Amino acid sequence: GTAPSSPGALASATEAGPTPFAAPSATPSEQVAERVTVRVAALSGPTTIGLVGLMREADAGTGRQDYEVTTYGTPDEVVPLLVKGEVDVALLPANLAAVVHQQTRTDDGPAVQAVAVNTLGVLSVLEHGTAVASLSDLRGRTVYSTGKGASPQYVLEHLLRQSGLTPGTDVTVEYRSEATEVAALLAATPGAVGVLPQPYATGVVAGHADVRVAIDLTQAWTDLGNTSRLVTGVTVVRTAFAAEHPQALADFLADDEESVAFVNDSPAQAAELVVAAGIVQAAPVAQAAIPACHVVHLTGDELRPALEGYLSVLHAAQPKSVGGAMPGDDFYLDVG
Amino acid sequence: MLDVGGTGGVRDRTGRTGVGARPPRLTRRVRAVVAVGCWLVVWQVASVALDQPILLVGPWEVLVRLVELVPTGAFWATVGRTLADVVLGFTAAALVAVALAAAAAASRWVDALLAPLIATTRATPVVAFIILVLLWTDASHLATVVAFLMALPVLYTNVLEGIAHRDARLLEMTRVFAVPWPRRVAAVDVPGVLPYFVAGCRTGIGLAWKSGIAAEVIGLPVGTIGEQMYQAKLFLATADLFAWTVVVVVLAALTERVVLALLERARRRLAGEPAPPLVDPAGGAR
Amino acid sequence: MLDVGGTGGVRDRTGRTGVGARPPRLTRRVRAVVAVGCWLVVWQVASVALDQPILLVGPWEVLVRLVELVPTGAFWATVGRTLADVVLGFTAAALVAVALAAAAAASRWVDALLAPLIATTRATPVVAFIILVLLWTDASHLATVVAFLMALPVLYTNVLEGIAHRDARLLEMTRVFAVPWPRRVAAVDVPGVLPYFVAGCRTGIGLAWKSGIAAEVIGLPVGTIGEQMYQAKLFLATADLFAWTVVVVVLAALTERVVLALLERARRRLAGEPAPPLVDPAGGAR
Amino acid sequence: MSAPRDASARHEAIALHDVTVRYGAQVVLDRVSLELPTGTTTALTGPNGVGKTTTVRVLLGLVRPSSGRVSGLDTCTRAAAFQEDRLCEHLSAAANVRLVLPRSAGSAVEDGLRAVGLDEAAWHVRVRALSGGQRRRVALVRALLPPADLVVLDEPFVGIDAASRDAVLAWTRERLAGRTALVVTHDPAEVAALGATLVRLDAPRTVRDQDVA
Amino acid sequence: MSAPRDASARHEAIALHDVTVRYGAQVVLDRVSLELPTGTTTALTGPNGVGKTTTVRVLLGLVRPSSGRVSGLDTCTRAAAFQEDRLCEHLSAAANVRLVLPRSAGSAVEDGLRAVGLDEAAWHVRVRALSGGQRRRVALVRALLPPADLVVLDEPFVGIDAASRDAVLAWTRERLAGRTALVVTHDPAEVAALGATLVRLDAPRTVRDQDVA
Ligand SMILES: Nc1ncnc2c1ncn2[C@@H]1O[C@H](COP(=O)(O)OP(=O)(O)OP(=O)(O)O)[C@@H](O)[C@H]1O
Ligand SMILES: Nc1ncnc2c1ncn2[C@@H]1O[C@H](COP(=O)(O)OP(=O)(O)OP(=O)(O)O)[C@@H](O)[C@H]1O
Ligand SMILES: [Mg+2]
Ligand SMILES: [Mg+2]
Repeated sequence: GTAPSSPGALASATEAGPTPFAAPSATPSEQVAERVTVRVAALSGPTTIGLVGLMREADAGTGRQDYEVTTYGTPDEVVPLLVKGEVDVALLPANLAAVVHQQTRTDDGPAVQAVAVNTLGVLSVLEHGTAVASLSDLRGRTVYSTGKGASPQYVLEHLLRQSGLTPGTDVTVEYRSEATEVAALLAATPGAVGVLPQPYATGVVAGHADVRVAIDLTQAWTDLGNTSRLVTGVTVVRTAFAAEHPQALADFLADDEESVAFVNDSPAQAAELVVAAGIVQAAPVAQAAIPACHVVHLTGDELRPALEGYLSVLHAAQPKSVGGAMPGDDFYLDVG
Repeated sequence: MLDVGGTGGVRDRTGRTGVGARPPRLTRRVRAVVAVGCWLVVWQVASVALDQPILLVGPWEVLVRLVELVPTGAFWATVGRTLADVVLGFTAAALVAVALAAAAAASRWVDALLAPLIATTRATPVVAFIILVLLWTDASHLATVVAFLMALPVLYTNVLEGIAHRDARLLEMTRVFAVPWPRRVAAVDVPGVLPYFVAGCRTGIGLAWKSGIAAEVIGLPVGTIGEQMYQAKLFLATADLFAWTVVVVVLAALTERVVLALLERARRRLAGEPAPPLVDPAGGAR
Repeated sequence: MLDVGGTGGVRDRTGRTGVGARPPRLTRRVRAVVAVGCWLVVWQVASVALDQPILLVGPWEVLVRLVELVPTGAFWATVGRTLADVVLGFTAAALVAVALAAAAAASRWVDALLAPLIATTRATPVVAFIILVLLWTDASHLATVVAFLMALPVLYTNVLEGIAHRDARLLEMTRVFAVPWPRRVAAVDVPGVLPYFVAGCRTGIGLAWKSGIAAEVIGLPVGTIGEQMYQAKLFLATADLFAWTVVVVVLAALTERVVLALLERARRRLAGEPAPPLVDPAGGAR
Repeated sequence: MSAPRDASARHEAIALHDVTVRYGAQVVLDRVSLELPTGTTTALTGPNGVGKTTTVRVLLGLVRPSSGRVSGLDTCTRAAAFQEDRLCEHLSAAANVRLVLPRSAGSAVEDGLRAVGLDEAAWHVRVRALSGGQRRRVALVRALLPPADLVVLDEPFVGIDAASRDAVLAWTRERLAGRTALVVTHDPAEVAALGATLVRLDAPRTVRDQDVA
Repeated sequence: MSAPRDASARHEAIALHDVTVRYGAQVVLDRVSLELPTGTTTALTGPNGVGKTTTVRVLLGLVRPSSGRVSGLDTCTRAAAFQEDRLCEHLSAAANVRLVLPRSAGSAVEDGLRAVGLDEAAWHVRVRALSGGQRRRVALVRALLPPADLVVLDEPFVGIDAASRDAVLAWTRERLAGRTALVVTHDPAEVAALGATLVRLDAPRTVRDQDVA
């Protein structure tokens, strides 16, 4: 699944408009320091959207450091690379980051740590109709969802409970194995309510005028008074790499921050890069999905408060989903 | 001087030896145990060498997990649930495959009609049709349906090939004597097709398990092996994953043994064979 | 009066008929076209009846998509990439399976050592070992490796069963005459094993395609059919999904035809057979 | 054809009229005519490869002539001893014979096997374990027991030992009495012992367009 | 054993000494002794099922006796015509014979096939398409051409037509001249034609503990 962003894609993207980045004004001391190649593993999907600006920089060689960004189809590929030390930075689902951290830490300390939240929630409640405006409106209804036995279930049930609904009695959640099934139900059944992740949600809404996004669960999470955020993607770094190349890591995070800003500010331009990176096939869909994916860059002080509460929700639902126990202090790496 | 045969009698798959063969010094059973032992050692060495328990745990850890798992009632309930689904799917596939292959052999039209269907079933990735399957069944029967769909083309193809390679001379004989078809099936067709069917069953049972579990990993019906493996995978609980894999392999091997024993029994009954089989100096040709 | 045979000659899988048979009024080709037509009609009717284009699109929409896809260079590049991976995986599986089965037939120890390995490969769900495979190869070769691992046990099992069912009488004959083994293989082993191998290839090719694509859907190597199907699925582009499925089924059928034609050719060469095969009144027994 | 459909009516005589059989370019039977007089035994002889077995196959409905006519076979039931035994290897001698008999056969099978001198111990052994001559006897019993309208025996006494040959021949003659039968043989003594009419099949004017390479 | 290991030395005579062969409970050969005088042809006869083919199988190394001793077979090369032909059905007559000959055989194959009276057109046809007698001839040629120390023929002339039998017998005698051979036959005329020493195998005192049901 190696998919380095192609030079061709870069050319078309640069033609599309002037880059919002100023060429990095390197200080003399930085010029002397050798450039480090940061090997970054990303997953083909929403969590990589925020990285497309950085990927373009990497291809053009205009980043603060050299980045070798590769997108993979499955975490199965990323985990071995991470533990073998063949990638330095990886963008993983939040709970998997905690699991990998837990499983690889030894008495000498952690091997993998979280440095940033890169994507907030990607789940939305969709409705074929106009009756639902908040989670409490779901009382007495049937909600179709995917993600049984995984984060989507735990998140949805947590939010329903916070809204005063007991799943199973006040509201029926029917889990389907395939997002396509939920999409088809929504499209075909007036009054149907379903929970879908991006980019399915965008796809259904785009294709069916009667289906609309009723609730953005990321928003609902915050609105229900959770101090944490609903998190999907976390950026992790190998502790050894962070210790060896603190500057390179800091530079990567800085470039990532700019990249996230670029994606959120210029979704039209970013959409083309998203298509070029092979994450989404059509630019219009990509453009519509970008805001819904809540691409962010939360580091330092913001990291732990955003992430820990979310992980504790998962932990309460299924301890194993975060590696058996809540990750401790050494999970969060604050690189100032 | 007595060793006129040199290399001993031709031997057959069942380990029976011809009259001319030396009696095997080590029994099959001992060899099987030693072989499994060898692989366990290889596994242990590999896991120690890799030293990444997230990716590869050793047999000892797996055994520890198994010892924890096996005595629980939940374990047996889970095993029973998945076993029932897979066996049902395979059995249905075997029956349907034999019926369809017989129909295809009897009529060119049926053959022509089935050919594209089987070719499609054989090659279509599960991702492509899983949604259609879920239309007609719910996720809790997904394993049965998928196991059925995987085993069907294997068994169909083998049975059809077996039918094509029946003894043409004996078929002519039954035609001349106008032997009623049920007798012909018992005397000529079944013995000719059986080895192909056996090969198909060996493969088909493995595939039924493999794909049945894969379907459970997709559909996550409660209390199934697939659900356990999905969880283990999702949470990188590698020891659990391997423990359940061992369980699946053992169950598949047991299912295979039972099915083959039943087939052997059916064969014997058809042949009206005496309980201890005659020693067969021609060897091999069962 | 001439119709002494009644039901006509025994016919074999290749559609050749014995001397006693009526000449087939419709050729195989016509029947195949009609059969495919029938299924297209069924498909069309089902898609209209269901009227859920997200789940099931009709053949017409798929044809439209195919007509758009097929003339593009990207289509052929994608097809070429996946074809190469799958064919490589299958070919490797065929070679390794024959070699291992021959070794297992020659030595009980090899047999015993391979048995647990093959049983494991046969039944282990891909989910369980994918992470190990990805340890050694990257995802761009995942399709090849998975196709190999799926086809291997099928071919191994069939070849081994074929070896066990070689003509024991002819084997004795070669032993008496001390026929050198390469000649014996050509004269006795290959003809005996070939039908089993053919059945194994039919199944194995389908499985190699099916599982190769499934692996691509997991690993998403750029520019492959699996990636296209993943995308189609992700964006609910059902017409695309079906179009690619049709492509896979057609490719699998073509691969199968080529492989079987090559095998038939090899068989003829071994038999030193004349180009147009002799009409065979015994029918069937190739 | 004008063969009477009425089963109780006399069968039209079984006969080949100007039958030609080709395998590819090779003409095996070239306008062969042969009548099997109803109720009698005909013996067919001739050099190897002349087409005796092919004639048998035509009579058994296993080969359709390229040209010519076969009469009398429409409603006729058949039984045969094939040149190569064609026994079900995994079945016992008794089971092989029973396979072609109606369920009501009773002790006929045992009587038949005894009549050809097959040792009782061999009755219930898989025929694969029998000797060549024992197998031949089973094939013969199978051919002679069913109440078929036409019995065809292709070299039935081959491999049967000299000592018991006479007894087997006598039983065969007894079983064939009054029935229409064709026996292929190379041995004039057998023709005489069966009281058969001898017919000799001569080399056809084979046309070989080209030899298969 | 005291058989001389030196290959150039004269072979110890091929012989069975008190050989017993059992299939399960059934004793097929009961302390049979048989010597094949070196350089001569021995004919073996006896009723069906008495164990002639079993004796052949012992000599060919295909069956190991339950007790008794076989001598003279240590370094001996063998050739045989089996009772059931055992030809490779999909190969031509010529290819079947060539299978057992060294590459240097040259025109020997053609000469042999011609000698047994096999029509040239049949040489390159798959043996499956040959008639019974033609197949038997191919099996005979295959047994007689290789330069084997021991030649064993199990009812080799069965099914060969009366007209060519004498020629085939003569050629067989010529090929066996000076070699050690065993020919199983039911026909005293063949024994004479081959100039063979006749040995009769008699019914063994078979011990049947219990009949197989
Ligand atoms: N399947 C076939 N394809 C081509 N030629 C065949 C086939 N079967 C038989 N023949 C040829 O037909 C001829 C007659 O064969 P047939 O078996 O009828 O002879 P036959 O008279 O019975 O001889 P035999 O006395 O040796 O049994 C032979 O030359 C044989 O090669
Ligand atoms: N595989 C076997 N299993 C059990 N019994 C066998 C087996 N093969 C042969 N026999 C028995 O051994 C006896 C001798 O058989 P064999 O073939 O040696 O006889 P034979 O003298 O060659 O007879 P024929 O003249 O009929 O060829 C027979 O009673 C036969 O049933
Ligand atoms: Mg004949
Ligand atoms: Mg014999």
